[in-house]
Amino acid sequence: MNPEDVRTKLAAAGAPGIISIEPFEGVAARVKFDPTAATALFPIVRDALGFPHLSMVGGIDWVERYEVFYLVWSDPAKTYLLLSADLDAKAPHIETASACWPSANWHEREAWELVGIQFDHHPDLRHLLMPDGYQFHPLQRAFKLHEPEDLEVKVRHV
Amino acid sequence: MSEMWINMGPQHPMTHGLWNLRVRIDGERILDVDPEMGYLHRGIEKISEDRHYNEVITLMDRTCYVAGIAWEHLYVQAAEKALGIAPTERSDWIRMMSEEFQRLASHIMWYAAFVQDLGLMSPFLYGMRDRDLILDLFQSYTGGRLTYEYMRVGGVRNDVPEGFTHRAREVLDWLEPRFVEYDRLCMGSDIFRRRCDDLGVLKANDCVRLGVTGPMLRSAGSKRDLRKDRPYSRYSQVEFDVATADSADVTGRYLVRMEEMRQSVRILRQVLDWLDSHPGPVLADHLPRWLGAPYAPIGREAYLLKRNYPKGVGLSAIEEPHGEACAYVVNEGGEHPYRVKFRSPVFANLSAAHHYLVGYHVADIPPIMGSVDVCVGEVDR
Amino acid sequence: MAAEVDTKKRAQGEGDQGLIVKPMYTAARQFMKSLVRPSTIVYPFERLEDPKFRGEVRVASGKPIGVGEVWDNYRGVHALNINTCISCNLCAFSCPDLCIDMVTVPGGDPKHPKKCPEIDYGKCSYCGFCSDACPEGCLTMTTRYELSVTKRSDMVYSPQKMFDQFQRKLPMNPIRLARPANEDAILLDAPLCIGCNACSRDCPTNCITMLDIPKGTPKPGEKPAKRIWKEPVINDSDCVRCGTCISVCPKECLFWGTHT
Amino acid sequence: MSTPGPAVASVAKPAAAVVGPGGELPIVSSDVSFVEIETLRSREFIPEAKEALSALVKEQAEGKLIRPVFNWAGRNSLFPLHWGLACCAIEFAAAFGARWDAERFGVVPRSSPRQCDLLIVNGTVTWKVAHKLIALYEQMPEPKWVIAMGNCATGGGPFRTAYSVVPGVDKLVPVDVYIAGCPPRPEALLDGILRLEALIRERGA
Repeated sequence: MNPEDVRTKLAAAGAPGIISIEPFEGVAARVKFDPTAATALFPIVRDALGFPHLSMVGGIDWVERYEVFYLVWSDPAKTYLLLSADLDAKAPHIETASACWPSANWHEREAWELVGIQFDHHPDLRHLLMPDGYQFHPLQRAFKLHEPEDLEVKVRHV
Repeated sequence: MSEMWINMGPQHPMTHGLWNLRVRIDGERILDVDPEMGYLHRGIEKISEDRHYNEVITLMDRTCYVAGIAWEHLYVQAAEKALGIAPTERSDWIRMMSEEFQRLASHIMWYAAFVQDLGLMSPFLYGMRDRDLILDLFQSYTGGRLTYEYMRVGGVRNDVPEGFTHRAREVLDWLEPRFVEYDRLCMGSDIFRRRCDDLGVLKANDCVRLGVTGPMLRSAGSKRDLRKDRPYSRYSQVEFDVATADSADVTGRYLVRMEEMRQSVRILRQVLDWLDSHPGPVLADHLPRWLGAPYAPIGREAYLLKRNYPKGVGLSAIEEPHGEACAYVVNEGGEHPYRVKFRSPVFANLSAAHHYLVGYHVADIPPIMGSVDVCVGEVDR
Repeated sequence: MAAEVDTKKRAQGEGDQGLIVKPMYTAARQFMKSLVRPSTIVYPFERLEDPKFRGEVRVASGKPIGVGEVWDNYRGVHALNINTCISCNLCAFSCPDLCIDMVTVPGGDPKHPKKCPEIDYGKCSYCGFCSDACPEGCLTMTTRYELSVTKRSDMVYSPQKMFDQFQRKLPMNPIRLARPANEDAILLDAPLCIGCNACSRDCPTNCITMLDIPKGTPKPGEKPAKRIWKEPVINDSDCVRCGTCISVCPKECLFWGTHT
Repeated sequence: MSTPGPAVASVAKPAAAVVGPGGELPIVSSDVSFVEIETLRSREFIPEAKEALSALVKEQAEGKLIRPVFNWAGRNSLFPLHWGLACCAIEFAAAFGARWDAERFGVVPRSSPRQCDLLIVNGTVTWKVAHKLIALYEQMPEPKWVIAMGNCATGGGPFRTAYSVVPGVDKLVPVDVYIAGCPPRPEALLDGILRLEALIRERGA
């Protein structure tokens, strides 16, 4: 499967919000899409293109914008497809993919927790890796690692 | 009888690591489960952003501590694509050999821990005994037992020593009859079969829907194995079969892993033959100095001023002992990766816990979770 | 529900004989095998790295598998030869865990004190990058693995302590990485140089010499100088690529690059 | 027990004179200081535990004849908590495997903290698990000891700059013996246990 195939199939299925389809090493293509079209696009990718397995969801903080990417796998075509969308830097949010791929549940929880991307209508958007009530999003660029030599440790008894 | 939530973990002999399985039970029956992760979240993805490309490798060993070198392999492949570097041919074969040895070691470790969960003590001792022989092999060429720090962007650190292939074949000769013994201890025992049959069933279409991969998926009849479907490294040049089962239960996962060990031995024999007859360099020439250790990254700021760096994004996926692992490395022209993102197979396998635990009994949790082969280090990262 | 187990299937087993006799027989046979435990190392008295163990460690069948040889390559506690250390800082800079501090040791002249690595084993991850980066081969990893202390501060190994390790002549990690063939060199951005001599003064290998530029030759685009200009010339074969000169250069006129 | 010939000969040597391949590697060093350990253990992080400890010490001081027996029994049957944290837990398991067989030293892992007197912190401790670690430590009956196994437990190891990692478990519980290594080999763990036994012999249970 090459980018042209992906383009033809997406066009045939009437996929909305496609911005660009470009080649990418190791996957069939990288499809950039408009985040507002996510709800309509995900089922098309899953059913019409035949990518039922979602491998990972990740977020990148590009300071001026956020990027969220989805890696999906097709068994018959034996290839990956990379979907990516640019999100607003102020309030990054996108529709959840867990309605379409249930495996996105934890991946999106992690991306929300660590990168700070809000997934609308997510069934269970709470902390996964950090304790409840953790205020920061560590994988944002503005978050700096501390020097533990200066760390003041306070032990609290439970 | 009223329902109640109980915590299995973070200190529980079932967990094999640091996580908490919250279970809602009615009597003995499981109504709902909620895995609580993050007790071992060490921020590896964040620390990687502060390290040179080669220095990230020290973190990879600790990401999944039972399959360290497989994760090194995953990372260096992605980093090489992001940086536009190709490994030498011999180093690629050595990497593949390392990954297969790691698969053997990981599966034997799984066998030892899983069967101990079922109450059998002796398989633990046999498993650890045989695993130590593989770790000795690792130690002879990487210098470490669990944390290898062996691969580099562009190759591997050093070639295998003299006489290594001979010793490796000795170990393989020793291991192969052991698999029969393992089987005799487990599959020959009615107690084992009664404990494991029809337990933790997760059918193939559910696996795909929930992102479950690896031996769990193959035990449901699917033949997806990235080594076959999307050959990386030199897997297209060796012969092996994909192990599958069709029962989709704990016994099926046991059988798949046992067969995978046999296939690993088969791959390893071919790789060792290749290594014997094809000497060559193991580290690529023309490596840029700014890759970092061990190439002395001093004078960092001054160095950055005068250079144009290539940019790129690398994506790699391997069939790790636990399943499909992916890495996504973004190179924005700095000395450090801009963003490193990993896909952990156990992360996805655990997220489906609700679907293969609910409906069974509390006493079934250890065998089922044992058959998932949880490695918390890679789940939490 | 899947939990409703198929009891019929179980009943089709081998009956009582299969349930009790066969497992008992298997267990008894394995028990007889385990009466001898040749794979156990009686640790404080027997050590795997002991040369007499080479080829002697057996697995259960008694077949020897030469695990003794694996020790050549093991990465344990460091050893430092203080005498050959040139204070180039490469080990500290290549440490991913930032566990190496350069501390002053006696032996240097007061202007340029000799600095050797001090390693905190509470942070070190034994990756071996420091010994790979060491250009003189004076910082190596021995095969010693035991290090247990009762005070946290005892985990910090001073250069002298690591020199003691060296003098014990523990087996060293023999693998020395070859330096890459087309290694980057240190180049000079000549118009920026002010001839301050800092690079030549601090070079640990003394491979930088300050050469006079012939008097009266103006540098490109500048007025003829009143005094004698000096410029560093780097002897490429002696240079260990530590970059000290780059970090001390006040005008940032030295940089990494390839000779064209 | 069948061991190769030379090893049997070396069993006859006293333990303090074990000779490694490169010279003397004493198991027990002389730098174990009674006073320092007492100060370490009496840090005021758990007032109740401190009270209990002092009461126990007082009680034992009265029964001077029994104390050596306690010490002997205590140091030869250390029961560590069966708790796998991270990478070191794999080596911890390997130490109980066939090759090293740590149960030779009377070290038997137990799953309940109520049955244990030794907490081996074998891995990275994060802030999320820190209070659970303290809870487990408090559940263990006195006298009890803590071994920080590996660099993560000792000082945070490679992860100590991370936002979620405790830079050293001695910030949470008093540590008696630190073992270096990443992870330490099983032999190094056994060496640490031997050192702890020496500590108990010197200091008393």
